[in-house]
Amino acid sequence: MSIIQTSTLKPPLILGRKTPTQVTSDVCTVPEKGPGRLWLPAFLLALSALLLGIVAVTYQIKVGIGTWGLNRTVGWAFDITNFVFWVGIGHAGTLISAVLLLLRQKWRTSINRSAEAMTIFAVMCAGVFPLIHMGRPWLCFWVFPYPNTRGSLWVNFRSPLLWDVFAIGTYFTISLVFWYLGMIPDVATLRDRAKGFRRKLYSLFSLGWNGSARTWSRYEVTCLLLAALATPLVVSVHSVVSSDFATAVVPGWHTTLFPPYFVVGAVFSGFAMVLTLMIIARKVMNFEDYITQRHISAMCKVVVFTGSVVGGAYATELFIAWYSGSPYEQFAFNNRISGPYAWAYAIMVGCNVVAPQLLWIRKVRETIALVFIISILVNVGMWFERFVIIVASLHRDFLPSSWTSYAPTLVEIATFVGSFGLFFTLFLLFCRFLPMISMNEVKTVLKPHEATESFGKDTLK
Amino acid sequence: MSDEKTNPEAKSSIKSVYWRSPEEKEGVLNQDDLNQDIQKALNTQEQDSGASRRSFLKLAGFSLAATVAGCSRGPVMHAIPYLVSPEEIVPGLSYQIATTCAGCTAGCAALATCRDGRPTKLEGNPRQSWSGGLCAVGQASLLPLYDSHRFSESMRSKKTEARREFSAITWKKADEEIREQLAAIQGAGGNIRILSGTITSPSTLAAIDTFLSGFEKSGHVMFDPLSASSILEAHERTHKTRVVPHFRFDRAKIIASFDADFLGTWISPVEFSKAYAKGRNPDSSPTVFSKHYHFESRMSLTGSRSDHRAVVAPGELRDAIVFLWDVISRKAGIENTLPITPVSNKVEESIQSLSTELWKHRGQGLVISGSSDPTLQTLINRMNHALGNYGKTLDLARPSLQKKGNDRELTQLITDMQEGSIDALIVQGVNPAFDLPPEAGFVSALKNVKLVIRLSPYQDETSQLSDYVCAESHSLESWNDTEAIRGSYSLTQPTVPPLQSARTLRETLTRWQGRTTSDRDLVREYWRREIWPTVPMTSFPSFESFFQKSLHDGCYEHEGSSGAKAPAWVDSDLVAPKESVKPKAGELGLILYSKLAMLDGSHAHNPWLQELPDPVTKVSWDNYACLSPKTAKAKNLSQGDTVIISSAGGTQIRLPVQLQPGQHEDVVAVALGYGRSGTERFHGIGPAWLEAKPSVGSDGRVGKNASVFLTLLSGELGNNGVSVTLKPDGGRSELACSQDYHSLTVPPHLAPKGGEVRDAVRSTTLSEWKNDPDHAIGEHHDHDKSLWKDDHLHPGARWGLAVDLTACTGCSACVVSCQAENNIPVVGKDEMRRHREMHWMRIDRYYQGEGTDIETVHQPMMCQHCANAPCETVCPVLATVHSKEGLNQQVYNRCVGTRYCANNCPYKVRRFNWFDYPREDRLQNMSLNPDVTIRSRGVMEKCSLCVQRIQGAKAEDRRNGNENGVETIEVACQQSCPTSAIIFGDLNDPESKISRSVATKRSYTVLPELNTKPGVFYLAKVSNQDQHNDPTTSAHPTSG
Amino acid sequence: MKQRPVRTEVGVFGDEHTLLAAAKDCQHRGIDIVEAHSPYPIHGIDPILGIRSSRLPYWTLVGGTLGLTLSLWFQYWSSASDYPLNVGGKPFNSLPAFIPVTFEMLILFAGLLTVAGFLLTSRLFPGRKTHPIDSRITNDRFVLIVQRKDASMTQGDIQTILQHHGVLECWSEMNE
Amino acid sequence: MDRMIARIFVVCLLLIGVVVVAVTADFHLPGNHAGYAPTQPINFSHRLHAGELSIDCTYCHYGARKSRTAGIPPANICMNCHQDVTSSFDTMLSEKLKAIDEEREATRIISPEIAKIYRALGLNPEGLPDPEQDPEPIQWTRVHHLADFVAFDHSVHVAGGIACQSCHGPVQTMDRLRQDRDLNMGFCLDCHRNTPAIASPDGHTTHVSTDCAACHY
Repeated sequence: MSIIQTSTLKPPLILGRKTPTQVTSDVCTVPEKGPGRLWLPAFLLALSALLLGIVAVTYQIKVGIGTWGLNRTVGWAFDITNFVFWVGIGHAGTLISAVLLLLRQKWRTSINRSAEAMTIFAVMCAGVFPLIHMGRPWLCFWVFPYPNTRGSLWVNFRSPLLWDVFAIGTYFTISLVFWYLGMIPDVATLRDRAKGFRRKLYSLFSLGWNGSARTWSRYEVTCLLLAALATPLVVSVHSVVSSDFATAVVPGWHTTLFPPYFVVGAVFSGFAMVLTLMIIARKVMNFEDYITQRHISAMCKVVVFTGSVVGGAYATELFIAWYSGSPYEQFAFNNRISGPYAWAYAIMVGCNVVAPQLLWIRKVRETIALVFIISILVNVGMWFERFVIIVASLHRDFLPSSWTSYAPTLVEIATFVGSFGLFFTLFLLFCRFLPMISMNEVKTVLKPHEATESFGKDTLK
Repeated sequence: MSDEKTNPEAKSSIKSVYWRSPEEKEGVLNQDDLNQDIQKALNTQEQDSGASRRSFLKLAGFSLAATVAGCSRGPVMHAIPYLVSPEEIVPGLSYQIATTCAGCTAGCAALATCRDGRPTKLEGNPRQSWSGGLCAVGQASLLPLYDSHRFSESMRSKKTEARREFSAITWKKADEEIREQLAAIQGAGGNIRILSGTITSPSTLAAIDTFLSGFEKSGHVMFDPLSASSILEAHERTHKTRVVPHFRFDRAKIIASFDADFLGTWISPVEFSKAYAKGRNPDSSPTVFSKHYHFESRMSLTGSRSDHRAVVAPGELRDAIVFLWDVISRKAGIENTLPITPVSNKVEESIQSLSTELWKHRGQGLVISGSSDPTLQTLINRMNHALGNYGKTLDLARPSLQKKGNDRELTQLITDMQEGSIDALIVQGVNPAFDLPPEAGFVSALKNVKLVIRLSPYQDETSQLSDYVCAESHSLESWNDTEAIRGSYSLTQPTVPPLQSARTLRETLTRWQGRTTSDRDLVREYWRREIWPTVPMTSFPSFESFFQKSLHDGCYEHEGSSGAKAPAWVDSDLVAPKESVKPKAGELGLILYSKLAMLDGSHAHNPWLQELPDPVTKVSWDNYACLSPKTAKAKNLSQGDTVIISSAGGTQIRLPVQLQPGQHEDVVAVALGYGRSGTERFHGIGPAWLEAKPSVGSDGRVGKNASVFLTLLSGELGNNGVSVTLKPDGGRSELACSQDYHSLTVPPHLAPKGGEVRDAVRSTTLSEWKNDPDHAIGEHHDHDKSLWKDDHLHPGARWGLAVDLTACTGCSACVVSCQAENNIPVVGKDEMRRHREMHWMRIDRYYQGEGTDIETVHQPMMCQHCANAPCETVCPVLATVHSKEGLNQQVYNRCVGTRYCANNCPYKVRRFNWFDYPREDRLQNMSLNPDVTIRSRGVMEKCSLCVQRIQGAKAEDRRNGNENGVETIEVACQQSCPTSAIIFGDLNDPESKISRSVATKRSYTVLPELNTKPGVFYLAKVSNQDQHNDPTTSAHPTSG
Repeated sequence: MKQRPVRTEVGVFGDEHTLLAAAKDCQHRGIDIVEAHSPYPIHGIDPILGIRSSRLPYWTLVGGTLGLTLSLWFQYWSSASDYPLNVGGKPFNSLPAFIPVTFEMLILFAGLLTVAGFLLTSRLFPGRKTHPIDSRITNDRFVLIVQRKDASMTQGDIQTILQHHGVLECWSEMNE
Repeated sequence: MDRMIARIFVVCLLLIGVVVVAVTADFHLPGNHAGYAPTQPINFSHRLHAGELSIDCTYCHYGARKSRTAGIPPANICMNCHQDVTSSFDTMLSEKLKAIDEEREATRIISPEIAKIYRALGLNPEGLPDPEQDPEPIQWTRVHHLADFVAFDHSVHVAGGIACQSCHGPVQTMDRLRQDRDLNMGFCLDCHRNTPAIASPDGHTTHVSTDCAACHY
């Protein structure tokens, strides 16, 4: 991933000639003294969205899945669309912290913490959907293979949905551990600055971190190992998610292309989400010096690259459908493009393939507002990609007698809004109470010569 | 019981006791409280059902009453065994009682499967030679037995200024009062009439005669809302006998039907379907395969099944019949004096080809018509006579007694009533205030009748205008007999003690004569008096044994024609059929028809039938204005837009539009039997939630009453010929259509190059099939390639199903049968509209062709029980796996409801419980089959191949120590099928019927390219067409 | 294991370069480098402190192997041996279908065991007491702890060396 | 370090303790009703009838031979014996002896429990219908109950020669009926798995099914 050109004229990663002391005080201000004025209204907004979602989900669980707009033909729609959407969002976090760590991309340091937080919250949002989409969510524990009195009836390891359980479970666990591990030194910083109860609390979570060289040495090895594990994990997770569709017989789902297509799409949407969040966060949290234009540009490049790959995947899908000679496949894609859900397909292509192409232009990359709009568009487009894959494939499958259409109900829309509420509530709480920028890592890249040096060294290797 | 002390000894012997309620923990169950609880439970039941507590207890036998009192481990359950067990009932064991279906006047013999003293399923009785299977209406007629909206006892009304007020009175009181009033009429030499539908029960007819003979002036008028009066009238003219001939479709080689929907609603559909299928067997040698010409303006089920369908303009039907008569008379050398009106080219072609065929197969043809014009029917008789069909395909020696209605007498009765010369009117069965148009004047004439007595199970339009309303019992709780075909009797006996205090007409009339003979004795005495003497002496030693045998078998048929002679042809003058009304320019011809499930509307209270998608339109819970797509397009209307239909007389109704391919452009077709009072009960039948909509229309009823457009011209109840205008009113009323897309041809703009036709239904013509059976139905896929080695052996049986699409008429009897057998809930109109129907079985209906030249196929679709089931692989919790006997099992209690299986099912046959679906009427829970689990919310379900029947048969084998029972298993859909289109059996047994069916070259599986290896096979449809419609050039009538 | 109390010298630096220089100097002079504390990892200190290459990858290997074998065995055992069920006509031992879960379990076990290994070998756990050498260690201070090897060197000598490298503060401590 | 090890040790000990307590205490998973023995309206003793008197189970529970449900015997089955046997043998004997002594007809002594059957059937002590007394069904408390989604057929098992005790436990020793086994799916499967084929009385073997649809439909 040679996005960063080797140039000695690169601007420094962190602006404002920060010292470690300044970094500490900048980052710790928010957890210690509280956030800016915008935080509370934002939090209340997120919380009300979350409450709306909770009401919707409670109602749905009490009354039945029938409160969703699904029918005998379209058995999944908003639920699994949201699930895949959120899992995809999550992927950027892991990618930034793990893959870029392995690739020794130092620019990741100021965004990896929040990107990882985003991963965890996104996976939490994602995890809600497979749970509530069950007809009997109170029996969700049946998907785990535990010894039982039913003659020990286990689970079906052939079901991609079960693979999902393990993949998402592992992904969440490893991401959480990785995130927490990365935060231990910073929590220790907070601890050492705090008094009273807060100190006790931070003490508990900093596990007695003392910054000794031996610990740092093992810590770095652990991080590298985890990164090395998380990288194939992140690829496997979305591959497994894509297997939900790829292993099914539904035309439009049954595609070997899906695993790489989904992974790239996930990275694409994840980076777009990171961009959206960072652009807001740097403004709201006054982190312009830490999350700089250079970061945004770098991420824009990832977006335009992955967006183009996604575009390629769309084209490949069409080609294979035509080349396969299978009338069902051909119909499924014709129907996607010009059937009743053509509008969704148009949004998908417009937002995912066309809009990011603007990012080839440096001017666009450097206009924060434009980048922000494009990142939002990509998020919208990627949501619609999953919607198109799920609903536009399901609604017209093999037997024309079963063809139907789908429209969401209020409950579904509220649940969808609620998932954003959950995400932003958690994210805002994270911004408020935890160090949003990885202080210990940023401190290593403060000096401009170090940053460029290591870039040159690493990328040339 | 209440002062019971615990036995300390008993307690000490218990090692570890735990308790389910604090009372139990105390060691003393307060029996008083308990009794009260049960009492309460029973009282609730009593309120629901109106049945007395004692009768409930008797009925319940071994029932469970659960009392919940602060449970720690779930409710304490109580078991109440019989005090004295009846000898013939073993709790939990099912038994069958022979009875007769009372769903319509056809009178098919039926078997009621009962358990613990209550019937749970109705099935056809194979002992009756001419029937077999049971139609949708028959299957569903079980449910009203448990309808708590049925009348109990009687009511007296008090006329006030605005309306009548009803107050309940006991039978005793009602009998007293009515007897008194009748005596007064008798004394004054008053005029009394009984108005009823067709009564096929000889004992009831005898009771009516006896009753009426006590009056000086009296009469019994029968009329059928779905009238066949013109046929009776015509035969009175041509054969001097007022009967409907027994149509023998099985003997006919050429069937010409002029708008007679004989497979759907006409006279005796089950019988006709069975005979029709018998006459069309592509595997027979020599080939027995009739050719079916159908002339109609709308699209009927029968028309959709015909080999040659000609669409006639409204009013053209008469011209077509006259034209045919002209051609045939010429061939027969009879002089035709009737003027011929030219018909359209297409119709002319059809008539020419039909006449040639009819003439070629003289004596093997059958010409029928659904027309209400007696002169036209007379012409039909003339044709049949000229072709020598009488005595061959039309049996007058043993005619059908299934329709006896006389429209002329009805008109006369109304006139008499208007003149005030009728003193008392007893109305039973039919609902004339609803069935007859206002112009008939029945309602206004009723005011001039001093005493109106209504016998009915429900409050309806007529009972609301009556002085006394007496509860009429359901056929499953009463005695009756039936003579549907002359010489073919069947008996009805109670399968359950009366749930309501209701009586039959026979018993009621007898009571009013002052006699208290029980209903059973009335029937028995009639049989001893009238039928026993006709039974050959050698057959039975005594009447007792004869009656017992008939009761056991459910039916008794005279051997042969037993000397009955057919009435001879009586020559008469050729009368020109009256000119039919043709729609004025810019107007449409209105055709009123009846839907297969709703018939005349007498089943409007039955939610199963309301929810059954019409086999042609696939719409449930509504009637609608059927328009041809072309007309709709011209008027800029789409499906669900509401229009106001108004006639010149100012009558109008507002209905949603239904696009009906294959219908004539100048026609609007509307179903009768809707908008009946009482359907208000279905307002909230579906699940209640945020966006739920009621199952009834804005006026609170299901559909609109179209009988307002019926005509009673010159004494015949006419169902078409009214010219109407159609005006869109800008509104919309979403129809609950279970199928959105109606063709196997995918929309051309979405199809791969060259178009695409899916081959779910394979069809061929008879000639192709006979010439080249190997290729007639298309490519056969090779099933033997698999990446996996086959781990799974089927050492015992491997169950499968075969569906013969040649035999299937799409009548949907199987759908309701499956619903009754498998406790499938009713979900209501809104859920149906949202495509969340729960029927395990559906009938896919596809159109091919363009304009009015439409070919229709019906394909029953249910779980295919794939050996490589895509649904099984994806279930995370192993809730659906394969059995060793080849069943795709769905384990409800393991299902967590991910719906992944349904998504991955290529046949989309899985049904999800989106909500809890409680019954609108709690008492109807009594109809539940105790062998099948009630599925809870959030659980997937689907066709189980009636595994409960398989298991039941195996259990019986094991009890009896033999292995023959499993060979006689009939699954519910198979049992109900009048045409035996569904075959169930063991695929491992090469001798089984299914194995032999599957081995034929007509056999194929749906979507074989997916290698799902279904256990359900289809036998391709063979039609007797001259040429096959090329399906690649076809229209897309209503692409969703 | 009781240790004799040892006197150590603690020097607080402002950045890692000065600390590294001081440490190199001390090592050169035969002073034992006991430990260094820093807000972020100091590259180049490992050889001075004598930190050998980590054995944590072995934890990972063990975890991964365990995850792989256990999950693969369990899937085979539960699907083909303990309760074999015919699922969609697939063989009881549907090995290819077991791979995804096997892989996820491999990662999970490997990851958790790695982190467990790190926490155990570094003795990090909730409630562990930290020695308050300098509360700014986690902020912007770099602490070097050295120990005299031979008696010839005095406390003052060491402090001089440290001061030579720009130590901000230094003191002696008795360590148990 | 030592303290840490000590702590881990204590935690482990606690965990083991919880497990031990859970196992030894009468711990039931939800839905497991083993040991349930409610009081019944009549203190009927299976020990006496099935044990001491060796009455065949299916004499009273005749449904077990023919039907899916074994059924609770209707009161008229009780009356087959209790028409004459109205109280314990000793009581009847001593009354008879006393009657002989006192040279009178022996009176029918009906034990309080048996009197309940008479009352339920609406009979007077002479065993004749009592016009004063309406028959009143006996409301037994159900002991064994399988979930509604389990289709268990008694007749098949009885025909297969499975002893009632295999599932119901030593009923012939119980005064008050108690659910002996947990009757969960594992219990059923144990038998179904380990009994590959049962020889029917007429010689041919019957395969015991472990298909889901053998019980769930």
